[in-house]
Amino acid sequence: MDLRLTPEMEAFRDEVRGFLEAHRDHYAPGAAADRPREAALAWQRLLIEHGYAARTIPKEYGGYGAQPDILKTRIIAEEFTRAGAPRGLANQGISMLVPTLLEVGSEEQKQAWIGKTLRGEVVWCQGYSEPGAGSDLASLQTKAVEDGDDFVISGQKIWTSTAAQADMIFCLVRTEPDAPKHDGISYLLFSMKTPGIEVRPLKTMTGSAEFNEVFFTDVRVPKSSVVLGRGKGWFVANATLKHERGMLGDPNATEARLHSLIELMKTETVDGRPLIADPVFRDRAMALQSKVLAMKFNGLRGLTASMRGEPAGMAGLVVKLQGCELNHQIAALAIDALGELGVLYEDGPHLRAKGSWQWNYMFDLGLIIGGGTAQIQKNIISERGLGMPREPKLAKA
Amino acid sequence: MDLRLTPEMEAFRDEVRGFLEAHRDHYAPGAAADRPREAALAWQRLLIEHGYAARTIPKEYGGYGAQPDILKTRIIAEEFTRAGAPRGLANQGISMLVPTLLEVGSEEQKQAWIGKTLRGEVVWCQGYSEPGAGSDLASLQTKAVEDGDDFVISGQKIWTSTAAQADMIFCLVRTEPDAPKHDGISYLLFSMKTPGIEVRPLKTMTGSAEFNEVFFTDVRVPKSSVVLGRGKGWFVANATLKHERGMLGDPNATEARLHSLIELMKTETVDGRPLIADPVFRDRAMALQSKVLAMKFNGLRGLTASMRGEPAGMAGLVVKLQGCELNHQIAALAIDALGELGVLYEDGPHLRAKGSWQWNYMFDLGLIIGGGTAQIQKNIISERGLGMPREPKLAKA
Amino acid sequence: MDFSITADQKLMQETLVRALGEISSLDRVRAYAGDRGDAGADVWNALKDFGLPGLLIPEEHGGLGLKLLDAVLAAEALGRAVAPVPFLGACLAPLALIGGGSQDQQRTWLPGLAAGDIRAAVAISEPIAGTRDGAGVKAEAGKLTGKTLFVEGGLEADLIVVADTGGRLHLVRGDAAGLSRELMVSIDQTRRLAELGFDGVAAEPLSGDLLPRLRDAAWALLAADALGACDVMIEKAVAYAQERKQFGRVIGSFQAVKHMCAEMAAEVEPARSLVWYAAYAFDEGLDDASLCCAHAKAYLGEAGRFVARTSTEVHGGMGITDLLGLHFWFKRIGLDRQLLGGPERVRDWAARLQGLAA
Amino acid sequence: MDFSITADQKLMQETLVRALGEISSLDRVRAYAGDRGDAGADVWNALKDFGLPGLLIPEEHGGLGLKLLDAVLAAEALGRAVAPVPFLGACLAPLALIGGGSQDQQRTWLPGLAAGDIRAAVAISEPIAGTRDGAGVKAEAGKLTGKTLFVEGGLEADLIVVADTGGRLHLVRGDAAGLSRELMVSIDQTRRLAELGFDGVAAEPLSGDLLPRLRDAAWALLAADALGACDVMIEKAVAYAQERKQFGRVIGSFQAVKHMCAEMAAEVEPARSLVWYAAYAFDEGLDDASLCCAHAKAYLGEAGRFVARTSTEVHGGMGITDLLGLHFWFKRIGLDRQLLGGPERVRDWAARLQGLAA
Repeated sequence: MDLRLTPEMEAFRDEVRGFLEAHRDHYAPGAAADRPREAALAWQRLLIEHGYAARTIPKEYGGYGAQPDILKTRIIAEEFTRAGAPRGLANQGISMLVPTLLEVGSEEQKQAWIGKTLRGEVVWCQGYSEPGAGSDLASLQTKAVEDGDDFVISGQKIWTSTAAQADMIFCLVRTEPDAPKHDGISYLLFSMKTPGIEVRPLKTMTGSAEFNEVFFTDVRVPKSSVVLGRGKGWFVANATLKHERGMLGDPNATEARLHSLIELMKTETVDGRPLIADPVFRDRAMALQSKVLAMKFNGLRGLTASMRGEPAGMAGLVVKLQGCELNHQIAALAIDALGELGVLYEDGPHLRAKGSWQWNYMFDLGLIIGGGTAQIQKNIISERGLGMPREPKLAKA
Repeated sequence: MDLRLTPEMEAFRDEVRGFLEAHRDHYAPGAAADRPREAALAWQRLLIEHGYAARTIPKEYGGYGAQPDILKTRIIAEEFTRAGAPRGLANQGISMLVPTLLEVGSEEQKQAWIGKTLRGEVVWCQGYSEPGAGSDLASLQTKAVEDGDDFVISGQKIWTSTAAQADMIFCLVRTEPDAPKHDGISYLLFSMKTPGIEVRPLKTMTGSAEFNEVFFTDVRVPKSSVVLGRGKGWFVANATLKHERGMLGDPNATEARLHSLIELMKTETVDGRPLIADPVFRDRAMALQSKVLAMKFNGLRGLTASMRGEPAGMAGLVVKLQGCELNHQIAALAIDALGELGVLYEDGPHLRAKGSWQWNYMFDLGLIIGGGTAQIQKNIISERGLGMPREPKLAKA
Repeated sequence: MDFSITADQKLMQETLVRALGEISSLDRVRAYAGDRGDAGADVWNALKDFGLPGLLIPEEHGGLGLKLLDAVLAAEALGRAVAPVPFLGACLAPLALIGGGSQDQQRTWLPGLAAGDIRAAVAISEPIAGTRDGAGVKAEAGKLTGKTLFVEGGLEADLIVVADTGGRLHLVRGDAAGLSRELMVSIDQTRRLAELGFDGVAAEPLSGDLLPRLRDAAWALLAADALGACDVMIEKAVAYAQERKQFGRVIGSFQAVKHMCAEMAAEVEPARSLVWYAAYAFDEGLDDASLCCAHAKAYLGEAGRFVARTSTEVHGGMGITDLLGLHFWFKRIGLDRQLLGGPERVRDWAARLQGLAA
Repeated sequence: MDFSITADQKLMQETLVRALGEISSLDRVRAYAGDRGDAGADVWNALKDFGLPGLLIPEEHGGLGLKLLDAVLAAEALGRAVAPVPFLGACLAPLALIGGGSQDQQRTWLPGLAAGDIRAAVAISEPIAGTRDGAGVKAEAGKLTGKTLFVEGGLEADLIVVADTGGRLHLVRGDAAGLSRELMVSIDQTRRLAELGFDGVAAEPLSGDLLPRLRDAAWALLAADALGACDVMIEKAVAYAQERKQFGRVIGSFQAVKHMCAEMAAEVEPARSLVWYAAYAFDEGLDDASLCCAHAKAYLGEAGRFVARTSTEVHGGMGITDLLGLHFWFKRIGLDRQLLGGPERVRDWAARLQGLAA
């Protein structure tokens, strides 16, 4: 146990800090859900050039080409947060497709897509879930029928964020309807401009459409769009999902939220008394702080394991379940402590933090459900983490 | 909705009150786990004579022979509680065997056992659960092999309270090993003095032996011990279990416990300040009060349904789950509010309420588990109450 | 001893529930939610036929002369239907007038209220749920000054019962000079809240210490509204779980899903009796009326949050979409929880009532 | 940056766990629990070989010169084994002597403590967990008067570090005139608590404001003890669920049972890192050391209760019997929760530390 940094790492921290100070004028956020604007693209290029984005992606594919160094990655993250500097582009193309192509893409696919995706020139969306295939993703029904050199795709996807802005989609389709369900799926890359694709915004309880439904009617794409090979889609997708799971439950973000909550409780009053002076709410805030700290150090422990190439084990398996729940609980306490003010939303002079506590309360519930419901997470923890039996097969009805 | 009593019922209340005042010298408690002493037997006889015990049991079997009247039953209960008068004998013979015999016993069995049991002259224990048959009671393995006019019993029972004091046992055994598991069970009545029975006290986490294990080695009992008929034991037992479920989760007892908790919090101090002055503990006490009141009125609603011969429905199904949990939570708060004093147990000058809060905390956990675990209760609520599917049958491994 | 609602009450509630299925269909609720200009007049008018506006108003003034228990049963039905109807004012303003109004005031207002032609609101947030953002209304020489927040139905009310900072009640006409109203947008799009500003507004005082009674009734009504909404969320979860298939079986056959449903039912069922009793005790003037109204509010606040969340989880991704509209119930319950005091504040008050807190 | 325990630390802990399997077998624990005359001398003596008594004592005084992180790892092992060993005094008395003892005092006591020939206890309940039953010790002119409660290992201690009501520390010899000791029977039969009475007992003061440091260390150690006990309760639940059959299948194949196990693991796993960090921060004198020691104690108090209950439930009826002995862990966790402050009190202190409470 030694949380101090080596002189080399301290030097690296200074370097990052220096860069951020020198380039303050170039800061340009690229919101996840939109097409990035030119300033954001320029900032992204600058970050790649200095190794603060696409750091470990090989140079030949448009990355910076550094060796993986989780500690440096973390220092970069910390310094960007500290400076309030935008982290460069974060979208599903960069977080999910790029690692997948690096792992299982053909050389041609890597050349074609990785660089452009990293630089934000191509924006992707993800076509996985379907109305009938959520927790049971492998039962997906969108079919791709062979026709000459093409597949002809029909079906529907759901929970597709960025679909309206995306140039391209990475999409799971059923190419072999007669194969066992996990073996009949292929992973395709194709343009969202292809005729026959319709995108409908999917409004959620927050009132905004964070997702879309995507409908395919006889969408024709060349067979060369397949990644890895026909029937290999389930394998490819699992490589990708692995990368997604890591994105949920960032303890630093949770810590920042708790900090905001405590600030809120210090500044807001009821009957002239600060909310934090209420012992019941204060006790809840402190109980949440216990959990936030535990998750933070659990993250550092996982980081150390990753640095050594060791599996994170149980410490990793619990992150999604506990992290999402914690965020939800922080928002719940903010709402409760605000009392009647806590129900306000959307607009109005009495609204606090632009209604973000209620927004988070609802959106975080979506995260508890999405990307593997809490029930699926508990299955995973008990089966993979504790070695308990899988759900037994049922007798035929 | 009208909670007032009719003049007739008010008169009945006066009658009960009058009896209790007149007979204060005869009060004699009969602890559930022991053989009742002579004074307790006398008090029991007096109660039966006046219809305050065995009230609705027909006169011919030694009861008082009144028509069922749930409101009168309740008035009796309230007045006895109010006067601090012992309720007469309460044991598994009276609460479980007697109703069972009334429902399915032969005339001979009724004559032989009901009166003596009611008067406390015969004490019974229950032989249902086995080490391998808990939630899945129907898988019980204690076998009774036919031999001439007798059954010869071998096997083991567990969770048998009063076994050491009991004269008799009502016991489930497997008489037809080849029948489907629910159809091979018989319900026998036999003497605990029969050769081959060994009783071993079963100590629990509370430190006392509230239960026993009972071992049978070639125990020979006459075939005439069977109630209702061979292979009918599962049916008979379910009639009995129904009576047991009603015993758990008495809202009046829970209300009394909450009252004790609040008294405790008013009188005990830390740093010279009463525990109730701590807003965090106080809030927990009030949250428990919400639940206690809800369970109390839920009980009245169930009572009204019973008075009308209507099923209690969901209001009845939730009583065991919620009631046991509530008792456990009340004990937990008492322990927490007492702080370090809350961990004391058994003896010593600083011990509060003879350690009963810790005792209840543990014993109530046993009740959450016993008589259908919380998981089994949730199965029942979802299946019988909400009409959800039963646990599906598994494919053969 | 009869702890149940009468056949008449049951029939009234069932009829109302059935009618609200039409009057306040999900489509109608959606339209109301999406259009701030939509005052829901059709819904209100339809409810006039049921006598809902005059439920608590004596027959001599044109009402039904019923009791809080009946109002609570109606509130349950409105919660079930997430009906775009402010109901607190319709119940509480008559209580205030009957309890503290002069014969003149009663004659002036009650018949119109009973007919539903006059709409009422009550502005009692600050003395009950606490003062925030400098709110509070001062009364001096028959004039009100200040502001009050979170007034359900305050935008359209023709008559407003206002509590001043001392807890005394005043009648204010909706068209009074110096009165301003502003929408306060909340998560619950089915009931609109308002901020009311008073710039020397003429007001008539009501006599007596009526605020506690209004508070008790309001808490019971909000609890009942949440109870109705919870029932629907449980029913919808059970129905969805029996219809939605994953892994080749309905998700309702998974023990985790069954237990989530069982836990919701187990939490909510006892609350029904508590809400009924609270209203009954209020009607009969029993000693524990205030305490039980408080506990009903607090209990449903907590159980409501649990049910709203758990039912959404049972629905999986569909639960958070607007397609299914489940969120209307989720948010209705969310407002019921906070309005006129969240569970913690209400429990603190329950403790005070019993002399357990200073 | 290395957030992990070293290979040496891991080995030490594993070796200790393995050894405790023998030294503190369930049979041995049972025997200790059943006999108040059994002082567990054999267990203590066996632990001397591991240097456990001198873990925190500098090598110059015959100890191992290790840190709180090492002590915390040992405490985890002791909790796993529900070992009948009072360990708080063995860690805290050296900390007090090193931090506030004169050279003379250190030379007098540390070597014997390091060798395990002198047993120590700390009496710090009142200033940390609050005064109950009129307890509290006054210091005047080098003499102590009063009583102090809940002293782990207080019955057999040769040396007692006593906090007076002002929070200053004093050394008292076990054979001092006027000192009386009384067993306080708790649910946890594996660690005995004592009430100590002082009737003008001679005492040597220690210098400095050491109580906060003792409190931090004690909270981390109690958290670690509970962590070890929780781990065992989870392991036992998982093992039992895979072995116990009902309805023709192992109960661990029922989703409800799997999820109970998953929830236990999910609650406890992050706590491991928190406990490690708290001890590390204590050792390094980091700013958040006190806060993290408090949170470790509070977290394990809550998670411990959940695990103790849930593991027992997974075991069904067997869980509450003495046959299996699961209750030794249940009760160990119960005492860890309350000793030197329950979660609420500790969190209140955490709030004060951050200026969030007066």
